[in-house]
Amino acid sequence: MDGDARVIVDTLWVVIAACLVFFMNAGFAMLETGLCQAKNAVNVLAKNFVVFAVSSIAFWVVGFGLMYGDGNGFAGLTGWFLHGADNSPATGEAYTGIFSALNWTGVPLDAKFFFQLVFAGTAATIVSGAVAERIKFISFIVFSFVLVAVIYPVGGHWAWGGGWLAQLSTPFADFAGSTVVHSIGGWAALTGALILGPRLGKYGKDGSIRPVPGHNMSLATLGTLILWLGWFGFNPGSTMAADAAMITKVALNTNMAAAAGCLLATATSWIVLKKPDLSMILNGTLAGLVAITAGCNAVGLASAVIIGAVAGVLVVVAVIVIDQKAKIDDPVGAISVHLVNGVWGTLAVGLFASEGGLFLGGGVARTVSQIIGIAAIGALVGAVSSAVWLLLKLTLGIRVSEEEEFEGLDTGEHGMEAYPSPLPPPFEAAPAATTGNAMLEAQPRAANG
Amino acid sequence: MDGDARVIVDTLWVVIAACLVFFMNAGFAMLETGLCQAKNAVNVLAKNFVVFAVSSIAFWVVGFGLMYGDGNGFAGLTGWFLHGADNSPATGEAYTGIFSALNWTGVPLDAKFFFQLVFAGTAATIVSGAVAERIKFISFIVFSFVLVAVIYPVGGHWAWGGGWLAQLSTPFADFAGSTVVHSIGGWAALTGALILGPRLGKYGKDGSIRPVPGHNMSLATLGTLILWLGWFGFNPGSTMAADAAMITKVALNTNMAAAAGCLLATATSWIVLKKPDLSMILNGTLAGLVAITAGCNAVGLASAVIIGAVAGVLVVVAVIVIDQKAKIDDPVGAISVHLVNGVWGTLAVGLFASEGGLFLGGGVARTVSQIIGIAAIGALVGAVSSAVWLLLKLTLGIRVSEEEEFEGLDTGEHGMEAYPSPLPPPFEAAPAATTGNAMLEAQPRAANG
Amino acid sequence: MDGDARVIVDTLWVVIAACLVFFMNAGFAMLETGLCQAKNAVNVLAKNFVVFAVSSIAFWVVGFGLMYGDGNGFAGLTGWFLHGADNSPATGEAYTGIFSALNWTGVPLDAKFFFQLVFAGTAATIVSGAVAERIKFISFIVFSFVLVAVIYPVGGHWAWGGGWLAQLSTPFADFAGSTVVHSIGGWAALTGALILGPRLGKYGKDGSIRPVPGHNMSLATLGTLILWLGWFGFNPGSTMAADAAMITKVALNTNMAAAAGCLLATATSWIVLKKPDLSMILNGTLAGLVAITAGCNAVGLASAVIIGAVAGVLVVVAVIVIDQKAKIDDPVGAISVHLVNGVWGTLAVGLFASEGGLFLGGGVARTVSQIIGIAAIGALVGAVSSAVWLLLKLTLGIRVSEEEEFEGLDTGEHGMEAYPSPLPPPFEAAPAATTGNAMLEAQPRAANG
Amino acid sequence: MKKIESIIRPHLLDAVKNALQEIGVVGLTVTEVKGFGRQKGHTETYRGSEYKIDFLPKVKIEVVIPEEMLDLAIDAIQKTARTGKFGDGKIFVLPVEEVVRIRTGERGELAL
Amino acid sequence: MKKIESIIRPHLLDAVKNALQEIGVVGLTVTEVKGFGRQKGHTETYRGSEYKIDFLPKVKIEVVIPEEMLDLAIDAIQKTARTGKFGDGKIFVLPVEEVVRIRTGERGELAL
Amino acid sequence: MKKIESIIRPHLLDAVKNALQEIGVVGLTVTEVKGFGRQKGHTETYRGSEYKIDFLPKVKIEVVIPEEMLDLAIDAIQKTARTGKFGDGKIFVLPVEEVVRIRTGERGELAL
Ligand SMILES: Nc1ncnc2c1ncn2[C@@H]1O[C@H](COP(=O)(O)OP(=O)(O)O)[C@@H](O)[C@H]1O
Ligand SMILES: Nc1ncnc2c1ncn2[C@@H]1O[C@H](COP(=O)(O)OP(=O)(O)O)[C@@H](O)[C@H]1O
Ligand SMILES: Nc1ncnc2c1ncn2[C@@H]1O[C@H](COP(=O)(O)OP(=O)(O)O)[C@@H](O)[C@H]1O
Repeated sequence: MDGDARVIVDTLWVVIAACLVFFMNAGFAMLETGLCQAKNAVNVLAKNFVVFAVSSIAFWVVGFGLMYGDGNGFAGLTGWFLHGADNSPATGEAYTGIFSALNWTGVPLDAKFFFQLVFAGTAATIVSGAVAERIKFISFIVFSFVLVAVIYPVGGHWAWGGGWLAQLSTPFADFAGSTVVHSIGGWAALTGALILGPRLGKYGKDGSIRPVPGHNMSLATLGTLILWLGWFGFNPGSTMAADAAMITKVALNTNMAAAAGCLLATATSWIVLKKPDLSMILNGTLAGLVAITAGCNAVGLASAVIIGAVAGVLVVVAVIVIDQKAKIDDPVGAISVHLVNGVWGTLAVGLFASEGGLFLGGGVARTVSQIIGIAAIGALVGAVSSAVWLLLKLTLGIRVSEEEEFEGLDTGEHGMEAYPSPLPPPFEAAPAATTGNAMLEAQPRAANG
Repeated sequence: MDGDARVIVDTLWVVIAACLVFFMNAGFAMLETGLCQAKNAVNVLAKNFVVFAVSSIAFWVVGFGLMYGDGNGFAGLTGWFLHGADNSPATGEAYTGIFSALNWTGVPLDAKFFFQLVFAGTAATIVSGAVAERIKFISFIVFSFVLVAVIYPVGGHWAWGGGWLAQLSTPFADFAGSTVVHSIGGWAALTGALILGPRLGKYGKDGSIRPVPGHNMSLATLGTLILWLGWFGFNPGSTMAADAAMITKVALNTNMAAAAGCLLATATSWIVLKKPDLSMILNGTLAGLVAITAGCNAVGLASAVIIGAVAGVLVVVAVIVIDQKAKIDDPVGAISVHLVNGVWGTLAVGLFASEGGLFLGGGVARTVSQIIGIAAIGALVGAVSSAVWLLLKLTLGIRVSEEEEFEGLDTGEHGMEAYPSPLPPPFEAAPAATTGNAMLEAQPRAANG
Repeated sequence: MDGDARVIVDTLWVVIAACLVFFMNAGFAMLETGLCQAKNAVNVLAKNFVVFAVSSIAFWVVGFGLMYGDGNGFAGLTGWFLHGADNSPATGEAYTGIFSALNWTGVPLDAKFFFQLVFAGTAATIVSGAVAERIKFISFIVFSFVLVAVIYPVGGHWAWGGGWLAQLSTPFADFAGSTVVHSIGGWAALTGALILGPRLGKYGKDGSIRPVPGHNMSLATLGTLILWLGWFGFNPGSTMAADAAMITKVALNTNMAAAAGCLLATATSWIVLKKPDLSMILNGTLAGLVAITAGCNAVGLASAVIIGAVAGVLVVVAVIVIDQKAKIDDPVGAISVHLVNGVWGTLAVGLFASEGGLFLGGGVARTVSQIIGIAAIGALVGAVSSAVWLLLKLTLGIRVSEEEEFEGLDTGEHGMEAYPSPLPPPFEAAPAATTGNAMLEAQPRAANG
Repeated sequence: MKKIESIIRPHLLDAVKNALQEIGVVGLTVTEVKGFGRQKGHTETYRGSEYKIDFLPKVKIEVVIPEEMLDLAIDAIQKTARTGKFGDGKIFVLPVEEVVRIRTGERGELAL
Repeated sequence: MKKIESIIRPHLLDAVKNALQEIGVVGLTVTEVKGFGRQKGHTETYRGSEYKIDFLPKVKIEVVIPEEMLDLAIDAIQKTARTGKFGDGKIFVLPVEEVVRIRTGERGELAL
Repeated sequence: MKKIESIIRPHLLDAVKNALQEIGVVGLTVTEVKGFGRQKGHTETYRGSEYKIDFLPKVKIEVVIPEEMLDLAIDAIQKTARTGKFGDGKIFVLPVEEVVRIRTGERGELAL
């Protein structure tokens, strides 16, 4: 296959995969909306929708440069607004430009940016679920901007941008982002949930825990199926090259881990909670997907099934522990899905990698590197995002008023409802009085077909 | 185009097509949920969701081997857990391995498995709709496992796995699975609906027929549009090769049959039922899609339009006859869409095939082979799936209790509701008593942004 | 890359892009349904669904020939039913056939048709939103047929089919259809909305304006995300060739214009209307997408951001002016999104094109050509579609009866409801009388699992 | 005239309506309500937390009738709405002082 | 004090409310109900089976007023809720023995 | 027997129910209603047009009790449903002439 053709098929694949990942925005929006209350639906939808627009600008202006621009081990320092020397799709030695960390993929710079952008957007979206139903719209927008402009790119630089984690003797391995995308999103979600505090009424003074059922399980299920689909762009697309064997291996690992996560979460919730809770089934599938993300290129099929299965159990336990023991209020389980299983999946590369995995006789080196990466990025994101949340709290404020939370953020933040009651009518009905059908003559009619 | 490039583009196409077919899970989930009652929505969603996870495991462990592993004319007998010799993407003579029935497609084994898996999942999903609103969740899971592990693969082996139907002098022709996928699913659905019996209250003792309107036509319509989209993976993808001319021919035939099915079902329901019933319009489109599936590669564009048009009429008639004359209760019309039109579409290959079609002067040979295939697979699936349903009935039980059916399977099977009423609140509201806003002090707050 | 390979990758890309554009049908259906009232949901869904089937037939029978068949500067005059000489995928000089206007893309004729068909379908769908909640179903179907069979193809011929606009000394430039698709749809929508008149009760005799809130913002948001996704087929696919650099440039321009449109509409509605109205945010994103459509191949990234940003402001202003000053009742904002921003986007090519753009020092030639194109196509579509609407008004009638509009078109046009109340039950409950559970014995049961 | 307010099981509404129609009732009004009473609610779970649903779906039938129909109507409801299990509901009788038919202005029993 | 319960067409609610406000009513309560009566329902079809919708959407207005306002109120409702077609609805008048305003504990007419 | 109809804030329903249960009430019926009154509604906007939401979500509790329980019940409701702000709602007391328990046919106070 000649170089020209190579570029073309690689680019096609990267663009198509990016579209699938982009579509995950719809998945997150439907999942989160479905698992929240109707009175906050407009707000949840607006957050999930606007966040990708914010991410697009933030990543263009500064994020991409910080992450992939040439710089030092801690951050990229060039490439703002996607400007600077670059002769993509040239690769390897032939590449001359300022984004050398991405010189391994032979696609145009625009393709690299677009693909990385949809990943950055995913990290930001994860936060949304954990802080839902109480956060101020403006503060969420600002936090998302900072996350995608600074926090995510710096963490990403360490692991993917040629930073110090990539330079460890046994480099930190996170193929498609269990840590870089999901844990970063998850840590930011955790700090947000902690600093915001729980929704009013969620935890009683007497220690009681009150479930707040999501208002639409159909949307939540649709959302999860869209996310599952999107993951076929997320993981196999991270090859950023049309490598037939690797793409299909990754796709299959991804699918089987999701299936295992789904079934084990079904079984676990059936056993532990007595009935199979659909929201747990959905979370279990996502947990399997998050967990396989780091190692989908590096583990065998049976290992993928095991990683997914563990994730399915883990997520059910995590949801219960986080909600009932830690009393951290996370309406959609974002922390359990993305942080807990992001960590698990990253660790699992160390344990199950066909080459160098602890359980496959490869010694502890890989596992140690994985733990270093998990801890370093956790510390980074935990610290910086806490600081940002606290700063926002002191300035704009991060939480809506109690009354607004009570009435629903839809009226408070947006002055509208997601499902307005058709009754009473928003417009004055024309008086009928004596004529009997005056009501139907309310306005001049241009036509009466 | 050199071999390497060939493998790459073929694989890209197969993976992308598989993603489209995978997405049909969302289509089926939304369609079926929309056409069922709100009180059973969680259960319908859970069935549709979990079924693909179950299929993934069942097809991996045994189904794929039974279907495509080397064996005899009746079943494959190798390849469990996808293990065994295989040098894919080598094709034809160059192929050495245990999955010779798939040696015609030059993609990695993982790609073959993934693509075939999403087809197997489709067959299983079809059953879900016909048995909805009364089946026990556990029994549906077990039946789905057996269907994808055994029934579908054996039938599939006969037609697609080099089995006896493929070895007829005029081989049985079913390009993308009107019979192999849709009729197999349809027969299993029919036996399930018969053995389960109708929903309580569906047919009065006095012979009256009671419609049970679906609870959300928006979701049903969305689901059908997703299915239509998915079919562009289902049919054109069945080339399992990036054959430009064939892919586009198939895509166009598929689309025009769907359009014709849609319009004729619209017209038929308008004339017969006096008004254009949206659920019939949706079913008509799906009927056109199912019907063109077998012959989408083999018929001309005008024939595709005719096949779809007939399907559009047929499905309206079938729904009415099955519901009102046969009194078989099929909440979503799965039998009319997938079985009746699966049969029609398979037959239509014999009638309309550009080469050898009866109506195009090709004699009866093709038609005879088609009838043999339809009957053989019908007999196989009818018998085995009846046996499985009856066995389940005797052991786990297949039907929820009358009280549970009455109250809704969501509370009974899952202990939750799809659209919980926000009132009365699930949590005790704090007493307001004399303070006036004590209600807002229900719990300690970590933050007050 | 050899010719064979070229055809294959080009075709794959065109087919995949066409699938993305096809999926926009789901996006439009959900957006429009969500922004209309529940009592008209079945009708809105049916319109959006059937319109693509109608378009498929209309474009096959006559539209494609009129648009791309060889003819004169005003219309194609060959190629009905896709019949006639054609040696695609041969290109340029090598091409011999009757569709010479499409000889620049090296894909099979079926691929050309399929891709162009999904565009034609989009134009027709745009109309649906503006005439919603009062138009007769049959008349909408007939209008859609005429639009796709005649109006759209003739306008399209002028710009894309080698017609006189393409032959201007500085040819009219509309890469992916800001004018050809969106403005044509928008003009037809405007004439329809004007001739139909507003919904009953929308404008009071006293000059009051009554908002009619959409019934489901979740669906509207989902629809918009699907549309955003579809646009990655719409614009980058309009290369009709797997041109790596161009595809990714176009994709990125498209995304950034959407993001800018989203954010500016958010800000504008926040400032002007005091709170960020989600329906405006959605419209703003679509406005950005429509506006970048004409010039996505021709402008730089910063220009794309500016074009989108202007669109985001423009659409909010347009919605308010059209609703409150012009008193044209457009339930979903189709005119503001597709017509106003279709015009803006087309003009913007003249202003911002890297080569020849007025603001980039290229003089006025391009801008003049753009204005000519906008005006010519506006005049054509405005005149013809007005004539068709008026003719329909005189014959079939275009507006449902006042009573039907009042009760909802779902019962009137379709005899069904989108979300039927589960109470009172549609079927007679069996009398319970004295036995206590007779109600559960209403019908013979084939099985009792 | 008297007003009967009866709380019944939702799925028996049609039966009750038919029974009332048979004894000559030509109009009635129905409301979806939630009832709390001796009939036990059920427990739902969501993401690991249980909660009790105390309020069960019921239907309230309101029908205003001439006094002489009262016993017949009570009888009709009781026969058709009874399953014998907890939660069958109640019949309340309230006095009504006046009735007006909006369409015609008729008053009293004529207006029913 | 008297309680007026009036069943009306949903789209006339605002008109009725305004009319009541004009004669001095400051509070009322509204419920979505389904009505069965002389007004014929309509037939819907679903997948080939027809079924009758007997119960039509109506709105019930409940308003408690001092006795002396009764005639005015009946009048106001009747004027604004009337279209002259079957299904305009009813006005029922019931006796009320006591009223308490929860906020203040006021009783009787003061509490209205 | 008396019937109490009380309009309250939705989120206080459980508190009120518990208070009534404590004084011995074993059954009651709840309806979602919309209330218009002194409490001001809010303004919503949609695509640039503002509109007022006059009718606020409220809950109506209906409970029939023996006469001797009346004061206790009024008290219980008033204590638990009160926030002191406009919109806390009302308690109406109406006479009830008869009660029948459908399940058993019991009448009068026995049927409560
Ligand atoms: N005192 C009451 N006042 C108003 N409604 C009541 C009263 N008691 C019961 N109800 C209504 O009647 C329904 C049935 O009552 P319940 O005590 O469960 O069973 P049963 O009527 O068989 O004794 C309740 O759900 C409630 O709606
Ligand atoms: N006897 C009744 N008791 C309670 N509600 C009634 C009664 N009769 C009629 N209604 C209510 O009044 C509505 C209108 O009554 P209907 O008989 O249809 O028309 P009209 O009031 O014009 O005679 C009905 O839908 C029903 O809700
Ligand atoms: N005269 C009345 N008749 C019936 N319902 C009333 C009446 N006045 C008030 N209500 C109901 O009580 C609710 C509270 O009344 P409102 O005037 O807002 O506050 P408050 O009770 O504090 O004076 C209203 O929303 C309405 O549902």
